[in-house]
Amino acid sequence: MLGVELCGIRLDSPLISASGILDERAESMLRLLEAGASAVTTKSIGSGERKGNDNPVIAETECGLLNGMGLPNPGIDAFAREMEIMRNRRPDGVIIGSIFASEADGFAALARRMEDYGSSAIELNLSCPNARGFGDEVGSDPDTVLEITREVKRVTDIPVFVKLTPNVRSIVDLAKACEEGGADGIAAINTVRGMKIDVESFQPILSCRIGGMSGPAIKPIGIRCVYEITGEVDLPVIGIGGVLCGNDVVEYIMAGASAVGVGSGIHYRGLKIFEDIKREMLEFLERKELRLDDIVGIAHRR
Amino acid sequence: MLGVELCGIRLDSPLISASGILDERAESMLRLLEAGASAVTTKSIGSGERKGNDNPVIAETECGLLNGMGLPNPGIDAFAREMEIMRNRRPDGVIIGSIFASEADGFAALARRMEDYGSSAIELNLSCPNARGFGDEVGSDPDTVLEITREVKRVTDIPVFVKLTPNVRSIVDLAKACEEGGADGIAAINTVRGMKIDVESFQPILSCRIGGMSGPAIKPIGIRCVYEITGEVDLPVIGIGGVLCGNDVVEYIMAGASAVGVGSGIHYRGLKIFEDIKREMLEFLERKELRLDDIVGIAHRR
Amino acid sequence: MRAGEYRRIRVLERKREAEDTESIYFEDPLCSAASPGQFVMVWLPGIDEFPMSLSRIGGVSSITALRKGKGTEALLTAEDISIRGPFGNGFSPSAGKKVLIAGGIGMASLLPLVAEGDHVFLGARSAEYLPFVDEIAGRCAHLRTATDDGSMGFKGNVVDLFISARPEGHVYSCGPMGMLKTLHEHKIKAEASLESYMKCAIGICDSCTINGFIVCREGPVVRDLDRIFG
Amino acid sequence: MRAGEYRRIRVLERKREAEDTESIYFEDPLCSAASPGQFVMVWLPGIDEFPMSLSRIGGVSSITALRKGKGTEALLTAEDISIRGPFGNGFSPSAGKKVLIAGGIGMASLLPLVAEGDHVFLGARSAEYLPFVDEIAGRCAHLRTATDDGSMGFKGNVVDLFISARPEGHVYSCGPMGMLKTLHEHKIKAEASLESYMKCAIGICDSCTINGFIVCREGPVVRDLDRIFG
Ligand SMILES: Cc1cc2nc3c(=O)[nH]c(=O)nc-3n(C[C@H](O)[C@H](O)[C@H](O)COP(=O)(O)OP(=O)(O)OC[C@H]3O[C@@H](n4cnc5c(N)ncnc54)[C@H](O)[C@@H]3O)c2cc1C
Ligand SMILES: Cc1cc2nc3c(=O)[nH]c(=O)nc-3n(C[C@H](O)[C@H](O)[C@H](O)COP(=O)(O)OP(=O)(O)OC[C@H]3O[C@@H](n4cnc5c(N)ncnc54)[C@H](O)[C@@H]3O)c2cc1C
Ligand SMILES: Cc1cc2nc3c(=O)[nH]c(=O)nc-3n(C[C@H](O)[C@H](O)[C@H](O)COP(=O)(O)O)c2cc1C
Ligand SMILES: Cc1cc2nc3c(=O)[nH]c(=O)nc-3n(C[C@H](O)[C@H](O)[C@H](O)COP(=O)(O)O)c2cc1C
Ligand code: FES
Ligand code: FES
Repeated sequence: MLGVELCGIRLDSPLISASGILDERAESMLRLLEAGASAVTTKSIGSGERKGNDNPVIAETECGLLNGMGLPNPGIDAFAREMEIMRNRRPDGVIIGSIFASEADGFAALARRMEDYGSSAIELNLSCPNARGFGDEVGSDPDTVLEITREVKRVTDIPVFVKLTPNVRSIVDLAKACEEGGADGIAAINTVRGMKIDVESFQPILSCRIGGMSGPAIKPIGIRCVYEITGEVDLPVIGIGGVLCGNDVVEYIMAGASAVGVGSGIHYRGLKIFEDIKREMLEFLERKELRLDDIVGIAHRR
Repeated sequence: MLGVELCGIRLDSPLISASGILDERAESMLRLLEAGASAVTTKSIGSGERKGNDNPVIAETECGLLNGMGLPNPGIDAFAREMEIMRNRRPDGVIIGSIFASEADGFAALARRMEDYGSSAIELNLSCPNARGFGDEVGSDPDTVLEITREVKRVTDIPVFVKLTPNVRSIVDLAKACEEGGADGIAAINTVRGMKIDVESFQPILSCRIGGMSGPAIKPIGIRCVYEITGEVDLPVIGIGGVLCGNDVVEYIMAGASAVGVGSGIHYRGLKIFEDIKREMLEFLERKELRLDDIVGIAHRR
Repeated sequence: MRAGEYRRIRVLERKREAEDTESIYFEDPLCSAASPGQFVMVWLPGIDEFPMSLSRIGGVSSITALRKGKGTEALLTAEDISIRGPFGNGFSPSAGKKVLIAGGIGMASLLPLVAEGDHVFLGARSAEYLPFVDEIAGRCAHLRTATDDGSMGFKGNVVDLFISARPEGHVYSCGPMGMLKTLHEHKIKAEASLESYMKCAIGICDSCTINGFIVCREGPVVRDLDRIFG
Repeated sequence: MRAGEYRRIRVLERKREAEDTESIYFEDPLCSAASPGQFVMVWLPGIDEFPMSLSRIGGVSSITALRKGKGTEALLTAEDISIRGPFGNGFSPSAGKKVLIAGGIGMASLLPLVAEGDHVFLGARSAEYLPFVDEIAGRCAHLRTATDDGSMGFKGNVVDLFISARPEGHVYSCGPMGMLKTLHEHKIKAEASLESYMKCAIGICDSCTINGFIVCREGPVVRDLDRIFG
């Protein structure tokens, strides 16, 4: 009932776990699959080990989370272990390998490793807002996005998604660059640059001061981005940002998304969020007597 | 206790009512002053009357409001009546005349009219996200911002604030253009581009589809922008976005704001929000044994 | 469920109330708990959104629309509608007898108030435009009608009819601004539900305010017409 | 007040518990309602943020820190600290007698459990590093200590001491991973509070997970050591 196809990959629901949430270690990723995620996106992996930013790296805001993790990760070499465990324990599991680098060659090298490790697809993190020299510092310029996408596509055979930042004037320009570069799909959005100051101690909470906002607060921004992109670019989009319940998924799909990513929602509702959302979606579709296919991009029609 | 000075204007508190909220008619603006706003920013006024977008023009989201008003306003000629009533009934009232146009000459002409009408200051709306050919379509390019600011400064003697959009890669670049253009201050932020689809009817709620998000959801974005701007540019900033309580004001001031704008908060807490916030601020300052002056920009220090 | 969220409402039943005037019945928990005089914003996607008073409040509630333009036209054939609300402040409750003065479709917002012993003055241009006549007559004995053409009841306007009778009681009124102004000119103390162009309906856009009175939020019922015309 | 929000806490009192070990007393409504075994994240702006178990839970609560590095060092002189929490799942309540096995500062998380009739096994490198000795002794008769150098009680490690006695009761434990592993190897059924590097403390960043067990959210107490070492 909830199955979708994404660039030739069969998913038993549109619910993918978003990059950065419980996905640095195989055992955690296995739990995401067990909990009902149809695919797991790995933590963004770079060429070497990174500790990430100092604590605090998270701040709860009124309606979301701010994070300033700073891309902590074991590095692509060490990550081989995690991918091997995944392959052995869940040969059928769909893994989207997320990677970050500062230029095209770096991305290409990481993509090949991820492909070797058995990833089902690659996600290029061109959008993390809290790590110097990476993420949206690289991914805000359409020409750079095009170049990186093209280079990665040249060296890999599996589908390539490009994860875009909303912290730009026009996310559509970035999406067009992805299309031109030959991307198979787009993931939108990464977090929105924000800050929280603790009035009691007069200090920005995050050690890196400015971080990325996720959760309910950014859903209207994510919906807007997906709607804009799917109106202009003919690529499947993974809609991300503030997915907490079945209606949120439905809203993204109506905006034009082919699947969605669930991140902060795991904080708000726990790992059971995947099964909860599936039940809520089925209830919605049943009540409205609709199939999922019927509603993809329906908000574009009038 | 809460008095501040903003470009030579004495305000009895940092609480200014933001543009677009109960400020198209004199009688409403008078109520804002009575309710305790230290200054009123007028609705953004253009050269001629505009009906604005069709209904619906507002959508409540999980943590904020989306609006797609489309700059409805009576036009600068008709607005003379409102300003005259204001001048007669509250000669002491501080009015910031907000204006919008599509290019520098238009802004300059409107600014002069607003000055003639007795405005205490001018605010250039270079940031409304939901009106074709105006707002952030004009105000996203630093060169244009510089040109408009310079031209308005050339023809007016009262302080000029430039209201900036967060829907850009770098709000600091825009702020620098304001500084170079001779602006007296900056107002940040206007609403964040967003969308909401009603899953029951499959339609974007706003008739203009994409609108501007305000309220609690955007506070971390506003705080970040104020912090970024005040870190790089030496102009007073009116911090706007998601101010609902005393701590929100304190947070903006710690980020570097000299005053704040209150918009959607009036929906959430009613007109009493001004007196409520003042009480909350006094409680905070008393408990911490601080004066307002002590905390301006304190989050920049370490 | 919050008042600000749209609910998709299935039209359960329609009832013709007068020429070009129809009630639409529906179930909605928030409307079931509304006060007389409150209104909902009715959204017909792709067409328009506009305010409608709740004409009946209960397990099944209703709105009653008089055909004016595109929006009300579409409403009269819609199978599903979207609503948000109820919004605003309704009429204040009264222990004693009530006197209701309505101009045409203005009766919709007063209908939930009608009780035994009340006096109802109802005006319209002609007999076929008088809504709710049977229902009101069934609920209270004292219904008097006025029509511009005299086709039913008093020939002339409903305020004059009221003045000629002046029964005791707390006065509630709803109708065109002209009618309310006449009440005010005659120094009749009345609570009145106002009409005004509504956009946000949540008290921020300044579209509906009259003389500084925020109709969508502080009204639509004003306790004292001086606030508006004074 | 939500657990995720920082509160600025005034240090009401300090108490030396052992060498390099001090308790900090404070008032916080959320901590007053915490369960034994839960922890708070202590933020010292500009320095670091790290987890600390609640060592006393009541109108006045406390944390107890062993000096390790920059963070705990600063904690021992701070006048105000910021905390969020309490987080995680604590120890399960037990009606019967309890057996507590603690390695050094691990005793902090077990302290709120200590009641009459319980057995407490407490180990450290030497006598001066044994925390809470008087307090525990005052609350229950059966305190046995182990030190690496034999300066107080049994010479050797606390697990061996426990094995030599093996009193009846539900076993609770907290200490270094090595100690917990030894318990597991001896097939001792114990609830244990785990140490792990914490960043988010809200179960999303994967920093603290051990063998898929999300220590900050599902722990820090694990009901069965097989989940970790199995
Ligand atoms: C508090 C309140 C309660 C109302 N209750 C009822 C009711 O119970 N039954 C009923 O038939 N009518 C009611 N009205 C009036 C009703 O909203 C309009 O008749 C309706 O909007 C007409 O829409 P239309 O598209 O058919 O006509 P249009 O051709 O769009 O407009 C015709 C006229 O209707 C009015 N109108 C249109 N849109 C709005 C709007 N958004 N807000 C206010 N007025 C508008 C204007 O005066 C306009 O000139 C109420 C109005 C208010 C303010
Ligand atoms: C659930 C839990 C409860 C704890 N309760 C207590 C307690 O009650 N009393 C006590 O003294 N200690 C407790 N600790 C350990 C305590 O967090 C560390 O000793 C402290 O963080 C040391 O910080 P530092 O800056 O002084 O030392 P550093 O020099 O920064 O670090 C020394 C060692 O402390 C540990 N550590 C540092 N930061 C963290 C972190 N964010 N998360 C986990 N471990 C960290 C690491 O093992 C590190 O090698 C607890 C740990 C956990 C996971
Ligand atoms: C703690 C945390 C860590 C994240 N790490 C990454 C990351 O490594 N790579 C990435 O592409 N996105 C990362 N993100 C962004 C999420 O994948 C997602 O785009 C964003 O959180 C919005 O979705 P949400 O509202 O469902 O959380 C992270 C988000 C959070 C909250
Ligand atoms: C209904 C509405 C209308 C607005 N109209 C204007 C406007 O005309 N000009 C302008 O500069 N900003 C306008 N704004 C933006 C506000 O002034 C403010 O920048 C924004 O709402 C963020 O502040 P808040 O979170 O306090 O509402 C409007 C906002 C709302 C909600
Ligand atoms: S309709 Fe917007 S203030 Fe009343
Ligand atoms: S500390 Fe982040 S998951 Fe536990």
